[in-house]
Order: sequence, then structure tokens, then C-alpha cells
Amino acid sequence: MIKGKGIPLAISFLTGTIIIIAFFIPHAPFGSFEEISLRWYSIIAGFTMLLGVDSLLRLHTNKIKRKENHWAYSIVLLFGFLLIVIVGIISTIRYGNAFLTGSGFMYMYDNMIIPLQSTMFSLLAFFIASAAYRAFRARNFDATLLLITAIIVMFGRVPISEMISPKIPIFTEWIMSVPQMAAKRGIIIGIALGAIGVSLRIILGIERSYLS
Amino acid sequence: MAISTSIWIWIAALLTLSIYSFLYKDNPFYKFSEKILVGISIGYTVSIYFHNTIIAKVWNPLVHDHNFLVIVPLILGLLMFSRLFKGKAYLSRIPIAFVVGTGCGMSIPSSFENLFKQVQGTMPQVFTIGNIIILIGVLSTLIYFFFSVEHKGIIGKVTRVGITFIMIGFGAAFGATIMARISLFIGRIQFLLGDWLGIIS
Amino acid sequence: MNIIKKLANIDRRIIFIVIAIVVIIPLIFKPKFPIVVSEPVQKAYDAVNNLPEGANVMISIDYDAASMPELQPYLEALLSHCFMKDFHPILIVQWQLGAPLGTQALEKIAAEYNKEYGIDYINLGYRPGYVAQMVGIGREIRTYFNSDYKGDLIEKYPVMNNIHNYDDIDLLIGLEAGATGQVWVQYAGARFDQRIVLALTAVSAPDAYFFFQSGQIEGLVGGMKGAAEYEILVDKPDMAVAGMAAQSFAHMLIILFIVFGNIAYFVDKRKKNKAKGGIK
Amino acid sequence: MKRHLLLFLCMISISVFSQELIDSTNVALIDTAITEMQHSGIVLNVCDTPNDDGTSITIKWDINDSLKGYLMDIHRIHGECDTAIALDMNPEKGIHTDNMVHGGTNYMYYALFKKDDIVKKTDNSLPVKAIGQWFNKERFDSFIVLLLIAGAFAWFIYLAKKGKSFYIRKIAGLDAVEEAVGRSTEMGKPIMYLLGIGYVTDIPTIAGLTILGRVAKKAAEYDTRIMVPSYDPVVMTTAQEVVKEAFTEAGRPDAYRKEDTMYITQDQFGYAAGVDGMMMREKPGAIFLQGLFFAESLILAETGYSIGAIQIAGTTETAQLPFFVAACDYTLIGEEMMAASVYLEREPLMLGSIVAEDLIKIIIVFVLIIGFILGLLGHGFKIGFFTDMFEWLVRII
Repeated sequence: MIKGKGIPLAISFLTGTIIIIAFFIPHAPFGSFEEISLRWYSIIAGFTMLLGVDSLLRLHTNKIKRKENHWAYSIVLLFGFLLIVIVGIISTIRYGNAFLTGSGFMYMYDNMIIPLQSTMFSLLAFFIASAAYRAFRARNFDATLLLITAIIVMFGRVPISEMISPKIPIFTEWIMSVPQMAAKRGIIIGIALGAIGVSLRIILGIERSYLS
Repeated sequence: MAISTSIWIWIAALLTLSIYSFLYKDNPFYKFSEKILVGISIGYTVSIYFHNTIIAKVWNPLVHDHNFLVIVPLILGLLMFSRLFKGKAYLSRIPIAFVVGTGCGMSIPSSFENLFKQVQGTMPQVFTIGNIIILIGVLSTLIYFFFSVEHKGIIGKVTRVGITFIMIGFGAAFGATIMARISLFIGRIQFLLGDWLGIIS
Repeated sequence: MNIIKKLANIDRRIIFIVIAIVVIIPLIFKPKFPIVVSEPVQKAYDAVNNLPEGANVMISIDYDAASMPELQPYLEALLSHCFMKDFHPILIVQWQLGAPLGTQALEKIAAEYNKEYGIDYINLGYRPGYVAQMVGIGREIRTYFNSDYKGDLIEKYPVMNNIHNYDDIDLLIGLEAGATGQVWVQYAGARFDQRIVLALTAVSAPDAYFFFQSGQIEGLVGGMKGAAEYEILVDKPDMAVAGMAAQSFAHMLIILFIVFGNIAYFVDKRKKNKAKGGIK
Repeated sequence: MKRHLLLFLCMISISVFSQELIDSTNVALIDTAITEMQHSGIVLNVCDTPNDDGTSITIKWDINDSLKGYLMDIHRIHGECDTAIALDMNPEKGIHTDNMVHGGTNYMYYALFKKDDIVKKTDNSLPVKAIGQWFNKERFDSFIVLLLIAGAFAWFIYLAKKGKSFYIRKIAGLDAVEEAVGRSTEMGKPIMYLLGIGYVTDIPTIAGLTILGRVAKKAAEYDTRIMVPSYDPVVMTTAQEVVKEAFTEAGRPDAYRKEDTMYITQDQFGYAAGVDGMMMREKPGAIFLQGLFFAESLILAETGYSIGAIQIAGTTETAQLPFFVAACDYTLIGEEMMAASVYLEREPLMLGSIVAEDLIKIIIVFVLIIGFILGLLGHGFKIGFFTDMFEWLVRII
């Protein structure tokens, strides 16, 4: 019994239903149920984090042990991980809180994580161009529409268009606020219904693959 | 301005360049900075979790406020570790069930709010061509998402209109995002040419 | 025909390198680029330009490094404008991570115009809790900012002598990457009748357009485009104008790529059709 | 009884010695020299905040023109305790909520209006208690809709149980799953399944996990490796469970490799960098991107394209859908992704729930059309009756 899916399914059902009911009942103790569940979730996630780190470290230590392909880079990863944890501990001891500006920990954050993150992010400038080049081919009616609206909006956003005719930026705004908005609304309504569907299927135990 | 003498700027600049080298192809420089980013960011998130969760949400309530309700999620969290023991892994389904149940429960009310907002937004107060087009667009897009009818006949024609709207919407959204993405690259170039090399002020 | 085939399947890397060149070159050479000034930016400029002699302008840094390409150029153009007209900029910071950005720009532009710290301008730095602060400044700025960003007491600095609350600040200019600007309008604007100009990232600008139309803010500078217009107005074309040039070239280039790709695609298709036995 | 007596005394003392009381309690006004105390002519209306858990009181007032430009303080009196709950407010708001009260206790409020040296005071309000409610009336409409939806679900699931079969239309992206897995197998390459950067509490992630179950089963049948690099550790553990069970169901529990479902990092672009690197090195033949994606969507999809993998994407983030449409072979748009697990499994009960969703869609379509007609007649042709009907409809929604 305990090994089966019975208990987990019952737990999903109970937590799901209580949270839905609590939405309509402000009175204590229901009123704060959603907030409490979220806090509990973050605590569970905090512990699971250790499992994640364990998974990753094990993967890389194994790579190093077995001298698999690119094993040297796994050392780099472990080094980076240990380095920031050690710096974090030292900063905590020295400043009382590692998250204060000026601590070594934040220095590493500012000068290593931030540039790396923003450079990864900026790769999009290139990828968006190559995706546009490749995908925007007038293969059929739909693709042609996609292509034409994209070009109009792209053109309407830069100053050159305003010099040709001030109406181009206005038309661009119209595309964004009318047809674009309509499609987005339709999709969002569908998503809301779909989300309700997924949730009900799981709460009612019809969909159980996540537990499988 | 001249080339930077700060070691930190040099580190940041070299890391930036090695990420860009990925655009040519995968190479040792990219591999190095990828692993650095992954390693450091895990360390960073672990520290944040320790600080914001273990200390603030478990240790403090338990030790200082004597809030023993915290023991429940504590046990749920510890049950996750049952995965590390062969034959006891099924216990980890309990916290997973709790978390998924919570997510599903919360999504229903918030989906309602979304639904009401979108439906209300589509009801026009003033009659312009734009509002009529929005209505047609919303209806036809919605009908495109009908799953239990075959898209033939009238329904087929309406869904064609729906797809048309979706495509226009996607094209517009794509075109509108390019500027923001180019800005990101401009930001990095300003760092490389300005802060690092000192070519531009 | 071979060229067309190649055009249809350009290596991604060629696109990458051309995009990079097209963006980098205008940033280095900063070409003069024709830019039409829009009404909200013109109003923002006028609001500063028509201030009385020796006016105090409070500038709030409410963004961080992620929005730097969009907002930093405006900050520099604005500071130049203030120093040109001998106004006194008072810098405060509501987003902690933005503090170095504000300091950097202030020191750079002040040096350009030979202005002296504490006499012509001051940098008060970051304080947590922005709502309380915005209300607090309505009574006495010293409740929150009794020292500058280095921790020196502001009594040392003559520029702060006559500044106590919003009555002594002729214009408030917020540089916004999030929703902090709306709070400025709500508190400093609605409650203390402070004149406000906002500069926002392109993403958050549409939300603030309403405030401009209703007159709650006197001017609005939106994204890099707005900054470029401002640079033109103060006649100091710099990073934003260069950035806009880069943006325009990049957009045009992408459009060109798409057009060439399509031509190549059609020629290729026709050829295939011919091979199959003519066009139907 | 004692408390009431105290309250009574308190009220008398306030009315008799109001001048002194104000002077001595207004510690907040140290720097304002009070030279004149006037009566404001304003009445504070206090009531229990409706639809809450009984820890707040709402204070309302109507401002008159003589108080323009004043700032307002509100004070709460409880027994002998006088607390300022709001300082220097703009009185034009007309409403303030006191969230710092205990349920079931009597409180009174008064306000001070200040401008330069002038201070005007209101009378004390009537005593008021905060009470928790058992039903949130504002959410009555949601409640009705919930009953409606739950009813529709129950009905169609009941029909399905009785043996009625339902139709589901073709979803191109999902028919391609088989092809993608097959081709990967032929090429001897692994499959990569990305769940995005959502948490298990996000519905798109849950939907992605349900699809993962089906895809992993196919992979097990074809005897192909499936890699799931994850962003969130809880998602990772759940994904491990899902994959393991899928392999067991397919009769290949031996082929399951726990380390193929691994954690990368909980950093958006760190995750993107790690996954990109993994794609370059492992060269998967098929890539599934199903879940919650943000700006990293195109970084992943373009890298996937560059290694020549078949890509099937799906997300509910409308802002990322255009990029998936441009860079991937197939894209499941919004609700298609939510319905995907049903489509792949075709279990009667699940199909019933999809039909129920469609029924709600039909109702929404009708509501929109009726709303449009009412709006046209009411606002377009200014027919009063229809205007009212329209307003009513908008209000209940």
C-alpha cells in the first residue's frame, strides 16, 4: 500500500482541493493556506537543492575519475563551485553577511557571474538575426504573413521609418495593439483553460504520470 | 581613455570574449567559461538557498520563534533524500505529490483571474474597427484551439483566420523584440571597447 | 546561379560577423545620424531647459546594469544639459546595483564641465526603502540623506544648504527600469506637486505614456531611441545616437538578409520546377 | 464589563479634554507647532473589511474642498492606547485599511488634517470590530464558474466511463514525436528533453513532465538514451521518477540511467550555457523543449538547430512562442502543449476532460458574442437598456 501511488495521489488531491477551497474562504485558518504552502514548497526545494548539487558533483567527479572526454573541464566546474562557496564562507565570517557590497563574494558575483550572464544573454542579438534569416521564407501564406509583419514592425521601430513617413511607426503600433493583441488574448484564454484542465486532471488523479 | 589595468575588468572581458567564441564553434575557451559559469552559479544559488531558506525559514522559526509547524515541511524535505537509498525511493513521491498538488491548486484560481481579465478586455466600450478586429481575432484564435472537432467546413475556415492572426501576432512580436536584443549586444560592446580597451569613451 | 544558391544557405557565422560589424562600427565612429525628435522627449528637454537660473535638479537612478545601454546615455546627456545651464544636479539612487552607474556618469560629465563636487553638484547615494524616502523628502531630505554617498555629512557641502524638501527641488528626473517611476508619480507628484520627468526603458515606457498624456509627468524619454533624441537636442550626439545608428543598420541588415534569402529561395524553387517540367 | 467601562471613561475624557489629549498624544507632530486646532467637519466611517480573515478594518471618509492641500494622519484608539497608523497621507484617497488589528476587539479611529500650522481633527469614530468571513463574496462569480467547469468535467468523465469515445483533432507537432525518436535511434544519437526554467508548481512544467513520460516510453521502446538536463532540483527529481517509470512500463527498467537526468544550475543563463555545451558535445538527434521558457528559449533552439537536431518545442509563454516557431521544426502553441499528454496517451477519461475544456470555450465564445452585441446596441446605438445589460455583463465578469 505504502509503496503504491495511493498515498501520493491522496496527498495531491487533498492539497489541491484545500487550496482551491481556501481561495473562497478568507477566514482563518484557510486564509493563509496558500502562503503557507508556498513557504513549505521553498523549504522542500531548499533540501532538494542538495540532491541537485549531489547529482551534478557526482557526475563530474565520475568524469574526472574515469577520465572521460573533456574531464579537465569538470575540474574547472568543481573549482568554480568550491571557490565561490569558500569565498562566501570567508565573506560571511568577515562581514557577517556575504551579500554586502564590497565582500569578496559579491565581487565574484559582479565581475564573473554578471558578465558571463549578460554575454550569454546578448548572444540573442545574433541568434535572433540568424533565426529570422532562416525562418522568414515565403513558403506559404502563413509564412509570408509572418515575414511581412515582422519586417514592417522591424522597420517601424527605427528612426529611418519616421523620416520616410511618420505614419509607419503609427501603423507599427497599430499592429502591436490590434492583431497582435487579439492573437495573444486568444492564446492566453486557451492557456488558462488548458491549465485548469491539467490541474483538474492531476487533482482528480486521472493524470498520474508525474508520479509514475 | 586607455586600456584597463584592473584585473577584474580583464577577467570579465576575457570571459565575455570566450562566450562569444561559441558563435564560431564550440572550443576550449567556451568550455572553460561555460563550466566556470555553471560552477559559480551553483555555488551562488546554494548560498542563497542556505541564507534564505535554511536559515530564514527553518532555523530562525524553529529556534527563535518556536514555530513547530516548520517540522512538517522539514520532514517532507528530508523525505526527498530517500532517493539516495535503494528500495526507499518511493517515499520521495510524498513531497513531490504535495508540491504538484500545491501547484495545481494554485493555478486554478489564478487561471480564473486571467480568464476573466482577457474576456473582459475583449468586450469593447467604444466601437472602432480595431475593436471589431480584436474580437474576430480572439474568437477565431480560440476556435483554433478546439480539440474535439475536426477542423473542416466552417470550423476549418474560422481556424484558418485564427492561424492568420497567430502568425501576424508572432511576426509582430518577433520584429518588436529585435531592438531589445541588439541593445544587449551594444551593452557588451560598450564594456569591451570602453571599460576594457578604452577605445570609446 | 551559384551565388543565389549560396545566398539561400549562408553560413550562420557570416550573418553573425556582419551583425557584429554593423553594430560595432557606428559605436566607434559615432556617425551623425538623422533623428526626428518626438514630442515627449522635446517636452522633457523643455522642462529642463526652461528652469530658472541655479535650479536644483534631483536625479534618481532606478535601474541597474541590465538596462545600462538604454538609460546611461540619457543620464550623460541630461547631466551635460544641467551643467551647461549651470543647474545643480542632486543624484540619489533607489536601485542599489545602479549606484556605481550613477557615480560613474556624474564624475565623468562633471569633469568635462569643470564642476566642483559639493558646490555645483552632489551624489547622495543609495538608501533602502524608497516609498518612505519619497514621502520623507517631502518634509526634510535630511531625515534620509544626512550624508552623501561617501558618508560625509551634507552640511559640509554648500550645494545642500538651501535644500530641504520638494519645494527646493525644481525638477525631479527619474531614470527607470521598473515600476519605481510610478511610485515617484504617486508620491512626489500627486502628494507634493513635484514636477517630474521620467526616462524609461523601451519595455516599461508604454506603461508610463498614460502619465504623460494626463500631465502627471512633464516629459518622457523612452529607451535608447529617446536618449538619442535627447542627445540631438543638447547637441552632443554620443552613445545613444551611435547606438540608434547601430540599431537601424542592424534592423536594415536583417531585413536585407530576409529579402535576399527569399529571392534565392524563389529562384531556387523556380529552377526546381523547371527541372520537373516547367512552371504549372 | 471592565473593558466597556474603560471605553466609556475614555470617550468621556476624549470629549471633555480633547484639547489636552491631542496635545499629549501627538508625539508624531513634534516639529509642527500647533497654534490652532479646528474641527474638520469630516466624519470617519469605519467598518470591518469585507471578505478577509478578520485582521483588518477599513476607514473611509469624504473629503471636502476646505481640506484640499492638507496632509492627514489617522490614529487608532484601543483602550488607553493611541497609535498613529498612518502619517502624512494624501486625504484625497478617501480610504485606508488598518491591517494591524486583532479580530474581535473594539477599536475607534480619529484623523488629523494638517497644513502649515493648522491642525484640524475629526470626532472619534464609532467602535468597530474586525471579523473574519467564511465566504469571499467578491469571488462568487469565480465560484459559479468553478462549479460550471467542475460540472462539465464530471459530466464528460462520467460519459467516458460509460464507454463513450471522443475525438481529438490532429496535432502535427505530436505526430512528429515518433518520427523524431525514430530518427534519433537510426542515427544512434541520444534524445534531449528540456523542461525549461519553471518549478514544479508551474503548470507548464507539470505539462512538460507528463509529455516527458510519453516520450521517455517511446525512447525506451526504441532503446535510445534520453537526457534531461534540469534547472530546478525538484523538477530534476520528479523527472527522474517519470523517466524511470516510463522505462519500467516499456519493460526496459535495466536501460534506465539515473545520471542522464541531471541538474545543471539554477541560473537562467548558466543553464543555457550548460545545455548549449551539452548539445554541442552529445549532438542529440532530437530535442524536445517542453515547459516554461523565457529569454533563453532562442539560445537553446538556435544551438539545437545548428547541430541539425529535429526540434519539437512547446510553451505557454506567449513572448517566446514566435522564436520557437522560427527556430524549431514543430511548435505546440499554448493549450496544444497542455493537451499533449492526453493526445499521446488517448485514455478515454483524459479525452473526456479535453471535451469539457472545449465546452467551456464554446461558452466563452457565446459570452463574447453576446457581449459584443449588447455593447454595440448599448454603447454604439446608445440604447439605454442594452447599455445597462452590457455594464451588468462586464461587472459579473
